[in-house]
Amino acid sequence: MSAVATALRMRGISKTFPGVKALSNVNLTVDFGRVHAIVGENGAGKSTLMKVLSGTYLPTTGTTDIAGVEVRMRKPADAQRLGIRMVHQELNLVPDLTVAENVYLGRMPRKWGLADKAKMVRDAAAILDELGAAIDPKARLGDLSISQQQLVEIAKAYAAGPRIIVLDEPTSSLSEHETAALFRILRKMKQEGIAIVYISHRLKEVLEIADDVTILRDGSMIDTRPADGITAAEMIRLMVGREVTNVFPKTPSEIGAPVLKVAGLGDGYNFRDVSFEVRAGEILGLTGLVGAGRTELARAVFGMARVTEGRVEIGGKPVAINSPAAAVRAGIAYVPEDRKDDGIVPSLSVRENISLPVLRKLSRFGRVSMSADRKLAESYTKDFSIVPPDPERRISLLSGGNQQKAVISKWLSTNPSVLILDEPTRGVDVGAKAEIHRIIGELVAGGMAVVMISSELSEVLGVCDRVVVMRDGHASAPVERAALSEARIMALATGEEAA
Amino acid sequence: MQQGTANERFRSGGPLFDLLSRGGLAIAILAVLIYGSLASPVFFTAGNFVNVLTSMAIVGIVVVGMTFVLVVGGLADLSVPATIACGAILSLALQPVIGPVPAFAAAIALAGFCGLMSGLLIGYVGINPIVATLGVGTIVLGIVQAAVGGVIVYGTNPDTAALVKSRLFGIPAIVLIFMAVAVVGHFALSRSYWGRWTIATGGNYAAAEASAVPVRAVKAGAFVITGLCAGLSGALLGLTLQSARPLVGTGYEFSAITAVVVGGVSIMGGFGSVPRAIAGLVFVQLLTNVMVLQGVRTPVQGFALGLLIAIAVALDVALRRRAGGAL
Amino acid sequence: EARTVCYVTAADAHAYATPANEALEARAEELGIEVITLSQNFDVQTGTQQLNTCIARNADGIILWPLDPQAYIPGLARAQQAEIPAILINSPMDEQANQFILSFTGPDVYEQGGMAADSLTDVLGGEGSVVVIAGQAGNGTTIGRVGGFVDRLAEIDSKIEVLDTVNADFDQQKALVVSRDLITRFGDGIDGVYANDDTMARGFIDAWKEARPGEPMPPIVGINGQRDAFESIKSGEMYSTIVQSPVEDGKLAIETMARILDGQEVGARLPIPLTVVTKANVDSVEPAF
Amino acid sequence: MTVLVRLVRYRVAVILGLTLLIASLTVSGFPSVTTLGLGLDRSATIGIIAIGMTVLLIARQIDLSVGSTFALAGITAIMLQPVIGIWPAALAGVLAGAAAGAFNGLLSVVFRVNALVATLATMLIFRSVAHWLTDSQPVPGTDIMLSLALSTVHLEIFTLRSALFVGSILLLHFWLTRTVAGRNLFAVGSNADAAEASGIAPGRTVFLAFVFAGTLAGVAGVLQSLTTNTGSPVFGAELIVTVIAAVVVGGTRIEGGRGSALGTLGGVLTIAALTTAMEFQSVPAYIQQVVVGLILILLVVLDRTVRPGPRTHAAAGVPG
Ligand SMILES: Nc1ncnc2c1ncn2[C@@H]1O[C@H](COP(=O)(O)OP(=O)(O)OP(=O)(O)O)[C@@H](O)[C@H]1O
Ligand SMILES: Nc1ncnc2c1ncn2[C@@H]1O[C@H](COP(=O)(O)OP(=O)(O)OP(=O)(O)O)[C@@H](O)[C@H]1O
Ligand SMILES: OC1[C@H](O)CO[C@@H](O)[C@@H]1O
Ligand SMILES: [Mg+2]
Ligand SMILES: [Mg+2]
Repeated sequence: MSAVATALRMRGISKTFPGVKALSNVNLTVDFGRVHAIVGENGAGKSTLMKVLSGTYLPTTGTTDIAGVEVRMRKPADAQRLGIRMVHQELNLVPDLTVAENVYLGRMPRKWGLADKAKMVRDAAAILDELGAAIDPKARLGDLSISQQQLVEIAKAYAAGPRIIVLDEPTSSLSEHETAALFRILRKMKQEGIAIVYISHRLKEVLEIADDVTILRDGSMIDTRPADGITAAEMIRLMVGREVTNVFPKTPSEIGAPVLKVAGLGDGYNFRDVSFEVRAGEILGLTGLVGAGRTELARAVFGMARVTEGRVEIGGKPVAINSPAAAVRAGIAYVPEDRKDDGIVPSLSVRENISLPVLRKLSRFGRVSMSADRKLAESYTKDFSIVPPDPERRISLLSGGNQQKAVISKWLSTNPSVLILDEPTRGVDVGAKAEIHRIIGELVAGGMAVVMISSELSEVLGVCDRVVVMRDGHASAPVERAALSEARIMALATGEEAA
Repeated sequence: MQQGTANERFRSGGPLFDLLSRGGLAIAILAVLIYGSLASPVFFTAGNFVNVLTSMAIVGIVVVGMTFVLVVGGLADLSVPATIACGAILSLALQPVIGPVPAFAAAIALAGFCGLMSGLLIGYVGINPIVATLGVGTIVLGIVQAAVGGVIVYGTNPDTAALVKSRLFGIPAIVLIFMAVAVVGHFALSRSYWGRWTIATGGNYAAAEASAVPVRAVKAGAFVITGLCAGLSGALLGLTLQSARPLVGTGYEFSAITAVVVGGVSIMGGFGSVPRAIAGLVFVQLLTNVMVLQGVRTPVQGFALGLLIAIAVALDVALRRRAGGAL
Repeated sequence: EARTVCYVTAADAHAYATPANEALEARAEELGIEVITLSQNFDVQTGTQQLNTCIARNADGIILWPLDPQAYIPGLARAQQAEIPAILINSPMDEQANQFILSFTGPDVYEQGGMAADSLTDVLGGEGSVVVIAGQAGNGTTIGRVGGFVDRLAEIDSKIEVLDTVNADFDQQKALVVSRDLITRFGDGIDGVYANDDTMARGFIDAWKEARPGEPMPPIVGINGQRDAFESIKSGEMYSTIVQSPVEDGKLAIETMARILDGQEVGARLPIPLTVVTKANVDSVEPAF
Repeated sequence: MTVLVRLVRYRVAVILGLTLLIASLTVSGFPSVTTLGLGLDRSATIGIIAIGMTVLLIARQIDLSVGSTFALAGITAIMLQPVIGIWPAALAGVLAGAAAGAFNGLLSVVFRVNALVATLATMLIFRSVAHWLTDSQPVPGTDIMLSLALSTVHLEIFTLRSALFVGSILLLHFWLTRTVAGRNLFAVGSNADAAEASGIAPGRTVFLAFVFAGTLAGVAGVLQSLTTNTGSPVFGAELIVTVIAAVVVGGTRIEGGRGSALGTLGGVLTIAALTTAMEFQSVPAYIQQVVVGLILILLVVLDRTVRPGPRTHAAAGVPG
């Protein structure tokens, strides 16, 4: 590529939803052959801006130029015709079609007027290979794990040969290994002159891949800077409008007796013979590569999936857990990985979401006590500074990070002795992340046993007392904090070091 | 962290919609009342309102159950005609065998059992409600018919008919029963934990499940409730008519769904209340009454009713979208 | 070897049809004929398909209870091609059907309409406003009973005025619903009622008692001669009915078919007897069922 | 396991085979060309409507109004006969079906009314129009000879409409599995948002699916009216349950995204075979209902509980 040309220029973009001004007067310029990162807290408006760019939303005001020409996009197809491809934050695939059909969705190759299945399968296989993803192009998409689906989503955008590609938190469910593969592809795309917009909360990744960084805060554009010469601390300051000192504060706490013990647990498919124990006041990390089986394990412990072998003990006594209700009775709580699907009931208010698992306790003769219900919600909205601090607001109108805080509140209301958090800070901004870490710290200080599933190594290293690494459904022996290092975890996760 | 400036970004969205959608129906009912009073001297008379209430009662009881089904995300219970027939046929057929009161109770219980069958298939096996209730309805109706030899069943105890047709303070007993069912249904849905579970399960099944809500039971429960309601309706219908044939319940499922939907209860689940559904029913019934009084032909009545459903729901959807966030 | 007759009946659960079916089957057994009974449940399309089954089954004869004056003609033609003799029971079809059937057994429904008109004229003294509760729309019986009624009134230049004619499908519950509407609309304006059968008359009686408890009932004329109609006539709730025995109806049809199977000639139109019953003769006549 | 899985995958064929086998063994006179031909003819009406319904269910829509559309189209085709002649009138009937479908499509796509509710409403509306047009009386056609001609059996097996049914369903099979539009239909039914984000227009697809379903209900209605020489406002009132049962027995899911034409063919034939066999034995209608209901539930439960491959949390969830 010779001279740098402007791929995209958005000017004065505002977008109002009923009740929310998501964007106000945002400007964004992206050049061909460069990676432009957008960072900002949860709810800052990043996804909304990208949905304007991809034709999902019409902006309330503002204009968009593509390669120097002003365009008006009313639907995604318009944007695609202009060479804009988007990898959405929420997965956007068709579960009932095959992987190959998903990759070519909307532009299937034809032969004699018919869909050319053979070609699709061949080409999809090549692209998935290039991404380093071992996924069968003929598999039904709905049968894949979330992370595999994420890879398909990326393959789909790439396969379209876009001029501008937008990735909205593409790595949130990818392992570091897969992230590295993705970055290789991004660099190759850069070389090909593609303009890349990259959204992530992982500032380390931003610094690694981005050429330029735009910071959004509360729907407004704060600044655009070259990535060279900006530090993570600087970005954070611009994002939140103040200094945030320690991202991963490790609160010291007293470690007590074992609370949860898992012995030889297996479901016959996703995980086998898993054993570990968590003690009061301890944060046990559970990490590994994509599809290692952590989520399935957690769901099984919480009674949402069946096990075929092994047992679970609480406080030394074996317990039979065959439903989430039984798990709650046994003192286990589980903050699920997929907030949108498993975490919140969007049509209910924050209050109604928080009290859901304890409704029966708040009831007499079947009737829910409204005062007890309100009190519960108010205390958590305050303690966790949920924004806006209105328990009666529909939870779907909150930003991701605030929803996550509400979900954690919900589980604390059950007074658990063991709290399992599955990727609790995935897709959560630094400010909210620090706050979630602070909350977890306080909980263990109070004697709770916490299992934290996380794919982010720095987070695992930062907050966990011990770490169990899973690989292919098998769990390693716990690694003590003192013996933890990024290299050690990767070795266990990839099988270079035997568990 | 985000304060001051941030809060200005958030205004209320929900209540606006709520006001409009609730107010809309109230205004519509008022309009029918005013038009009816002007158009027909008979309309605004106690006698006419008692008539409207009487013809509302039987379907009204089903409406209460159907509200639970829609709210829990169960789409619709199409086994209602069968469960009504079950209630009507058995409450009469069992009279000579076990006496009128036990027959009444047994008929309702069996209809509830039929609801349980649908509920188990829908809640525990995960069958689509349309298919499950169609299938179970067909089977149950066939079995009940086979049990009585496939013919019409006649009443053997006229006293029971007199009881059902009796009045208290001028209000027919059947209407009082309907009102009682409605009040219980309302409190169960809006104030009890079971009701909140029902709304949560309809709002997001997976999240409710992950929140230790016994989603399967809650989903099944909505169909048991509807089965019991339809059984009660059927038993009352049987006693009123003193005869029951297999098709006595035909059409009630659609009337009930119509009322619930016109009341603004979303067929997608997670939202709705009994008073809303009943308001929908009142509106439909008053409108029909006015049309009857005006001598509007039956086909035109059906036409108007169909159009009304479509318009009511389209308006509701439009309002909801304006109020922000698809529910 | 037993002869097999395919009987496509209107319904299996109906006040009139059930005893007719039972009588037909019982008589068939006496005659040594095997009957395959198929119920249309008052759905014409089901009936047209069932004719196909009868033909495929290669029955020796077909007895059809038509619910529509035309729709069965191709089926009947196909039966004729397959050399299966067919007759109609209870309800008439259009003339075009005649070439495909050997006989039609059943009441003269047109005459019944006329008898009902006479009866109502008697009780009303020749004038007043009446409502007609008719059977299934388009059904031959309904057409005959309404047509006969209207024609007779016109014939005698009657001052009886028909306020409205509504269909209630020979069904008690539907009759209850439409009667509620009629009573709401016309109230005291209803001087008399003509119901196409006693089942529907019962529906009107229930609706009247519900809406106007204690008030005198307008005179009602029905058809069928059911036992409960006899009771109502005695108690003054109904004015008259016309006895048309489902037992005779069923018996006549199978007997006619038996004669056809034996190779005998049969009449193209075989009516069953009709008797008007009022308070005057209610004690001396047997109810039809 | 694998044997079971295979049995479940081809459950329609298995049930159909079993039905035919048992019927042939126990019902004398059942296995004959005449039975086959008449069985096919009886399945044609349900079958032609089921073709449209298959497409709609795959697109995650439903049409409860097909019975009313069926009547309306038939009435149009009969009432216009004296005015414009038999064949133009027949065409007008089919167009009336298409128009009814377009109206449904309009309600659900433009006004966003849920299909179940929208078509519940139009079921009432179209039925009312049918009653209004005919004053609730069946209308006879002008040419009874045509009816007789249309119901002739050719090659000892096919009537016009059964041939049309079998031909169309094979075309549908080809269209669903091979064409891009067919695959896009699955995409729209499985995840409309994703389809839209990929440049497929779900609104247009759904609208056309409704028009298609309406047109086919119209074709079935016109054929029915021509073969019976009658346009009746009460025709088709009981159709919908059988149509949905046939399509679902054939393995198409009401939840959208899954379904097949051959499955529907199997479902339609299974129900026709069962009904015919039981009618041969003079089994009362209410017992027939029980049998069909049980088979419907059995097949759907099998489909739910026995699935090929492992359970994953992406796929094992009970849908809401
Ligand atoms: N469809 C919508 N209706 C109403 N409000 C919305 C809608 N979409 C987004 N919002 C609101 O707009 C604001 C910006 O949201 P957006 O999703 O763009 O944030 P984000 O920067 O992508 O956050 P995150 O990092 O959590 O993904 C938030 O307050 C959000 O609640
Ligand atoms: N061979 C395989 N074929 C298809 N899917 C597989 C295979 N192996 C594992 N999986 C998927 O891996 C998942 C099991 O891992 P789980 O989702 O519990 O992983 P995880 O460690 O939580 O990772 P993540 O949540 O990041 O996907 C299953 O959902 C399954 O779909
Ligand atoms: O009178 C009756 C009966 O009540 C209904 O069906 C008709 O055809 C009969 O002749
Ligand atoms: Mg976002
Ligand atoms: Mg996971």
